[in-house]
Amino acid sequence: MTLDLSENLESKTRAEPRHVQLGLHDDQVLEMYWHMLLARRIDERMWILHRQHEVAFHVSGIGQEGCQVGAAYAVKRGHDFILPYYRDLCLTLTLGLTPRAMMLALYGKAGDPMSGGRQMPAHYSARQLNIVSVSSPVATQIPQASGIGFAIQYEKTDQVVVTCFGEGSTAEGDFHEGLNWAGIFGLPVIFLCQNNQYAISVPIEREMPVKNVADRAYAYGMPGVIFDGNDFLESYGAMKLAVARARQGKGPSLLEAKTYRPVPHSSDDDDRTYRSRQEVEFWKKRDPILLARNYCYSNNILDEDKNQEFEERAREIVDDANEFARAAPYPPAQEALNGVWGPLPEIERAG
Amino acid sequence: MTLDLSENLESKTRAEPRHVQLGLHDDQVLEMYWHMLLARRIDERMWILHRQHEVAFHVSGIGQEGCQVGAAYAVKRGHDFILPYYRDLCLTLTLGLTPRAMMLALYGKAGDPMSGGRQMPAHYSARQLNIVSVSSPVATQIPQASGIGFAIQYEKTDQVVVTCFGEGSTAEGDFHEGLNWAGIFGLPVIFLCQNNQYAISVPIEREMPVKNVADRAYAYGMPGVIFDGNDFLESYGAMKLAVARARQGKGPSLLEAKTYRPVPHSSDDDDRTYRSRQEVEFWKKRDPILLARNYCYSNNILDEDKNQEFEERAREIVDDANEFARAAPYPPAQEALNGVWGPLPEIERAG
Amino acid sequence: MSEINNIDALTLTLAQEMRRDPRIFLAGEDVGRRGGVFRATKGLVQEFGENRVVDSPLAELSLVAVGIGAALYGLRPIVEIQFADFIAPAFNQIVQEAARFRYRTNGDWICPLLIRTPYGGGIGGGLYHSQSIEATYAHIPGLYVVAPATPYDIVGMLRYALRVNDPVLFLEHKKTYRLIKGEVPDSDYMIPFCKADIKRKGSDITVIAYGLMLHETLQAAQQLIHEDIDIEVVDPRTLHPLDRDTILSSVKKTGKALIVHEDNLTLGLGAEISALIASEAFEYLDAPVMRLTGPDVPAMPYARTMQDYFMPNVEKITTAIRKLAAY
Amino acid sequence: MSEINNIDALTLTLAQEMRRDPRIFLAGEDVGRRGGVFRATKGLVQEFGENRVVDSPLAELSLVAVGIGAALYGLRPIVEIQFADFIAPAFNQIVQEAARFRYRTNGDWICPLLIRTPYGGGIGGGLYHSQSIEATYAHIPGLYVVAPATPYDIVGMLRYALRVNDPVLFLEHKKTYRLIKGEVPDSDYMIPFCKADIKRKGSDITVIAYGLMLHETLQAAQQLIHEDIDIEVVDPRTLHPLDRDTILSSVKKTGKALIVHEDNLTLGLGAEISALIASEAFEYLDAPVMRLTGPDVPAMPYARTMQDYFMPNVEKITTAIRKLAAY
Ligand SMILES: Cc1ncc(C[n+]2csc(CCOP(=O)(O)OP(=O)(O)O)c2C)c(N)n1
Ligand SMILES: Cc1ncc(C[n+]2csc(CCOP(=O)(O)OP(=O)(O)O)c2C)c(N)n1
Ligand SMILES: [Mg+2]
Ligand SMILES: [Mg+2]
Repeated sequence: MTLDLSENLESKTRAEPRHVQLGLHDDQVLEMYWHMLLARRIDERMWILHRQHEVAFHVSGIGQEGCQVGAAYAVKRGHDFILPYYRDLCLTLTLGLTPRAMMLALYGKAGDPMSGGRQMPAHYSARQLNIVSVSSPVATQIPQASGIGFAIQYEKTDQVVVTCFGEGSTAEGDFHEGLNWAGIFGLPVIFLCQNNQYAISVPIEREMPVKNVADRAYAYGMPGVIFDGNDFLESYGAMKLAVARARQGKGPSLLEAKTYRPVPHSSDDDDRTYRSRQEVEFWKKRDPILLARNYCYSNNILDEDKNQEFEERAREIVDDANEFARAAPYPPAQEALNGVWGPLPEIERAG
Repeated sequence: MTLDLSENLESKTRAEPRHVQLGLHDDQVLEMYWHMLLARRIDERMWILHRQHEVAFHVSGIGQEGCQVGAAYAVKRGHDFILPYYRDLCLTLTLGLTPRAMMLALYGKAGDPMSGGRQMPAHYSARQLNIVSVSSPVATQIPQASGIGFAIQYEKTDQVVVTCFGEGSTAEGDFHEGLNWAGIFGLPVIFLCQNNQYAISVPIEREMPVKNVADRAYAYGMPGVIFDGNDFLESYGAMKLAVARARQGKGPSLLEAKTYRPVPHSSDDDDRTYRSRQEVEFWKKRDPILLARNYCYSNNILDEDKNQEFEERAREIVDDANEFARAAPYPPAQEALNGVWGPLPEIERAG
Repeated sequence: MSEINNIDALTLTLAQEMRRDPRIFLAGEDVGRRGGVFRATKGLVQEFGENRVVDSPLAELSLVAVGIGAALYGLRPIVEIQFADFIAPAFNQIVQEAARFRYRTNGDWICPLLIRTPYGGGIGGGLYHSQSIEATYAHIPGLYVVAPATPYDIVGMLRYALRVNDPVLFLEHKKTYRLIKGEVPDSDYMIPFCKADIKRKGSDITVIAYGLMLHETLQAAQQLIHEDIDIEVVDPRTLHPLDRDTILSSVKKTGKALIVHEDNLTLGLGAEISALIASEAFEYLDAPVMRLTGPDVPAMPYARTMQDYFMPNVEKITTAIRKLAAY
Repeated sequence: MSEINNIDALTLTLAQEMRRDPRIFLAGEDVGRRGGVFRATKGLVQEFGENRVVDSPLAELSLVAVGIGAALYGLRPIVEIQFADFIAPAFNQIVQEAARFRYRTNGDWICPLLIRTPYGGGIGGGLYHSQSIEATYAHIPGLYVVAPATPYDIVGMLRYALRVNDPVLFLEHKKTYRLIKGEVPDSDYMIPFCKADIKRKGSDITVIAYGLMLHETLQAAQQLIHEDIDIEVVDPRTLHPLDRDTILSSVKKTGKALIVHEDNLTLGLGAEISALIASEAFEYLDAPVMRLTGPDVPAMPYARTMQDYFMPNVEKITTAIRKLAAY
């Protein structure tokens, strides 16, 4: 039923470190760790800013950096298309969205390149990076991803599309219809479900009658792949295979990253109403950044000094981004009226 | 993946005729045949009336009577709920809709008990029979069926729900969401797909990337059952098991009747634009009524005289219904304004 | 008599009604243990159990469709759409199905489904957590759209809605949830649909407003006393079908009308009210009917500056009224 | 110059445009071998192949979403919704997505998606094959809604639509497909959006009508010549955003206005036009703005008697005009 591509990784010699088996150099691994760390520090600062009443809202990607950095490294930046969702801070950061941009969006300030202060924070977008604008209604991006896949097939380029969504969102009709199109037409789309086990307060048993989202791949004639989304290398490996498959014209895949959201759904949520602290603590021990750091330590890719250096660099970047955004003005009020329509084409009168 | 419940039927001794194995008496089988025949003759007359410009539109159930009569005999009439679709002439006739009612609806005449002449023909409905009103947008009835299943579970009765739809309609989000609810809550719903291999002109390969609709049952945690929808007994057997399952609180099933539509999609269609005559002829040899008649002949349930008698009775009924409907007046024009809202509750002023 | 806020009015009445009628159940995303993201269903799962307070999967189309099915069966479902913005996936089921069962069966099948949803802006919700959706649904015959704005009206209209035998879209302005407080009598009173309420009597100008804008308008009226402008404030409460008589008599009396809403101008509810007045009270009008609404942009921006620019408020209302008074 | 009917105008222009721009493709239910259930895409799959004339699965939500995705990528998708009634499952994708990409990204992403669909009644389609959907979508900023009613306008506006960089809902009145014929020049002319057309000059009363009702109105105007009533007929053509100037100047000239549409009265397009006139041409009005529309019932019944009762037509239009003339 579900084809666990990560098995393929095991077939190589066990002697080599996992990242070498995956074709990754040490410095790439280090870079991946760096992006995860930076994403985490930005995200944590956003929580703090919310608690300090500096900003009105935050929705977080904490805990899901593993699969996100894996996905980011598996695609060609600016070439492939990404339709992210609101937790994809680490994914979009790794793909080139800047911390300053993210902070501007957090504050809703002028110059926010994602929406010009129109959308709530975490509605990632950057056309020059082929990152398609996130909207709040969940799952709408899924069939849109199939549309981009359709266009790629139409134009016969070697691009692929990755779209992300939570497991709760797979209950929407958009999920079914989007995967159905991709399956029928064999489109180059990777559907990456970040299964963090809750849709706000609703646990997976109430979201679907199957154990795994990937169990549904069969219904769409595509492979379903389950992997540990908190393990950045396993995530990278699974994504790499799916991307290759799509790029070779072999069609779509449904990927399921098993992960967890150790923080509340958003700054408006109180997760103590629906889950135990033990459960949360259990998962904090499986924190993707912790796992990545340990991997780097034990493979001599990182040492404590270097890590300290990273932490300091991250702090500087976050400070800079925050100060930059804080100092930025709000958009002029009348900007609200702009950009509803594009200019209409001019025509020379004829006929 | 798909659990073929019809296998169970084979476990009984082969010596007995199939209907006896299924627990059906001879006269029940005869009655089933009669309903199929009558449905067919009504349907054929409707095509003729359209060709004669007596009526403006017809959409047909021809070719699908096998699974429909099977379904009708598997449920408790007036007790269980049915959410049919526009091809369910035989199903709803067998459950108690009268030929006169159907002809009134065909003409759009006053007294049409399904809609008072408001809906197009074949939009079956009868509250006293628990037959829920068909609408034209496809697939909307599927999640509604789950709602009725939910109500049954809520009220703890032993009712079940059957809803019918074409295989093309399973591409709509409604299908996914409806089955998802039924699966999560274990609702007493039978989803009966009448797979006639086309959605108007679009063949199944363009509707879904899997061979069988039932292949999708696994994604909703329910059994998927494939059977020959042109074989009325096999259809009955499959339905009977699924109904029993639902009635015992064991949850929903997705049933797939493999069948064919040997006539155009509707009186507006020209099916020669999209399929060969050979294909149609092939299927006409597998006509469910032909198969049922032969079964009855070879099991001495019916002979040619009796069949002739049935044919005559059918002709009389169809003539009567047609003349009745033809003679009926159109609804008064201003009736168009009635029945938008129910009376508002009266209240005694207080507070 | 006790003073409560809008959200308490909801929660208390939901509980009371569920005690009264065992056919009533509640379904929606996070309505159970979480008690709803706005806490409107707080405590209900504890009192009524998971069977009657149902956490639904994240799927509005089927949430509404399941409500429809249950209503056809004879239950009294209440479904909560978490934000009005997210009702859009259920549009087909609401418009083509819920609102048409009675008509399409000539009264044989009925669909008493109640859909509750928080709508409206001013809370930093940006494009997708601030929308006003009333006009889209007020266009649909067979569907009641109500928007009670005070605890008193919420309690009375919610009780009534649960006795109406047609589908109802029950709109709750989310900014008023905790902002607006009011007296609610202990009796089991009800407020019928299709009855507007004159929230303030006045003689110079009729202002028609509902939801949060009703409260902004009442404040504006208070301020304008000092300028000797006496405003009559009509709260339609039921937005569809409108109480034409109350609106028209007020305008016939004052001769001037202003309609205020957050939704964008074009084909917002103000279009219908304005057309109604222009057609039925033409000879009484001393000035053109005026609309003060959100601008024609796709929805309300997030940044404070732009949000404030979008929203009508006391100041903009007083300015508009002054203009109308001077006409 | 040649005389063709509305459906030929569509088919010919689709083919012509697809030859011009390889980024244009067509997708929809039965648009391929079947050539569309109304035959609007007849012959296109033969000329352009299955890649560019795509039979879609039966799923409007994703049909539109796939169009959105392709438009974001830079193609020029045309999606056909088989009947306007069946656009409802795609409501969320159209309103919340297609119409908001430009605004929500401050112009970074654009969505030039063209959605074609047959709408309107009078053809025995009953509740679900006769609907007028323009008002629901004309409420949505960021979405063009056009309804050209003659071969000339269809050709010119379809060409233009395929050069506009925003989503367009292109409405085709299905009863006019074969009924309405007209001259179409051989040149590559275009008709811009947001320009109404005065289809008949007159001095006594302005009638605003589009689609099938335009033609009924033109006939009514012809009849009324004999009663010395001289009608000006304004065809908005673009229903959203409206060409306010043309409408207002006509009404300012005539002093009386009637709006005719099939869609139901409440919050139909007539509400906005009426509100616009009542607000901007108030001082020029010699009579209340009048609306002649379908009644407020969930949709058009099937039975001929009731369908005819529902539909405005020449007779009802002349009656309304006489009433307005006598005011
Ligand atoms: C259509 C729609 N309905 C409801 C919501 C409100 N909402 C926002 S996130 C969310 C839960 C999403 O769960 P999941 O898809 O698992 O993603 P996660 O947040 O867990 O990453 C809900 C119900 C929404 N944004 N869109
Ligand atoms: C939502 C919606 N879209 C399109 C249509 C037009 N339409 C009517 S029947 C049909 C094909 C249905 O195919 P299928 O579900 O396989 O049922 P069948 O007619 O083959 O029995 C289509 C496209 C519709 N009725 N509803
Ligand atoms: Mg989740
Ligand atoms: Mg079919």
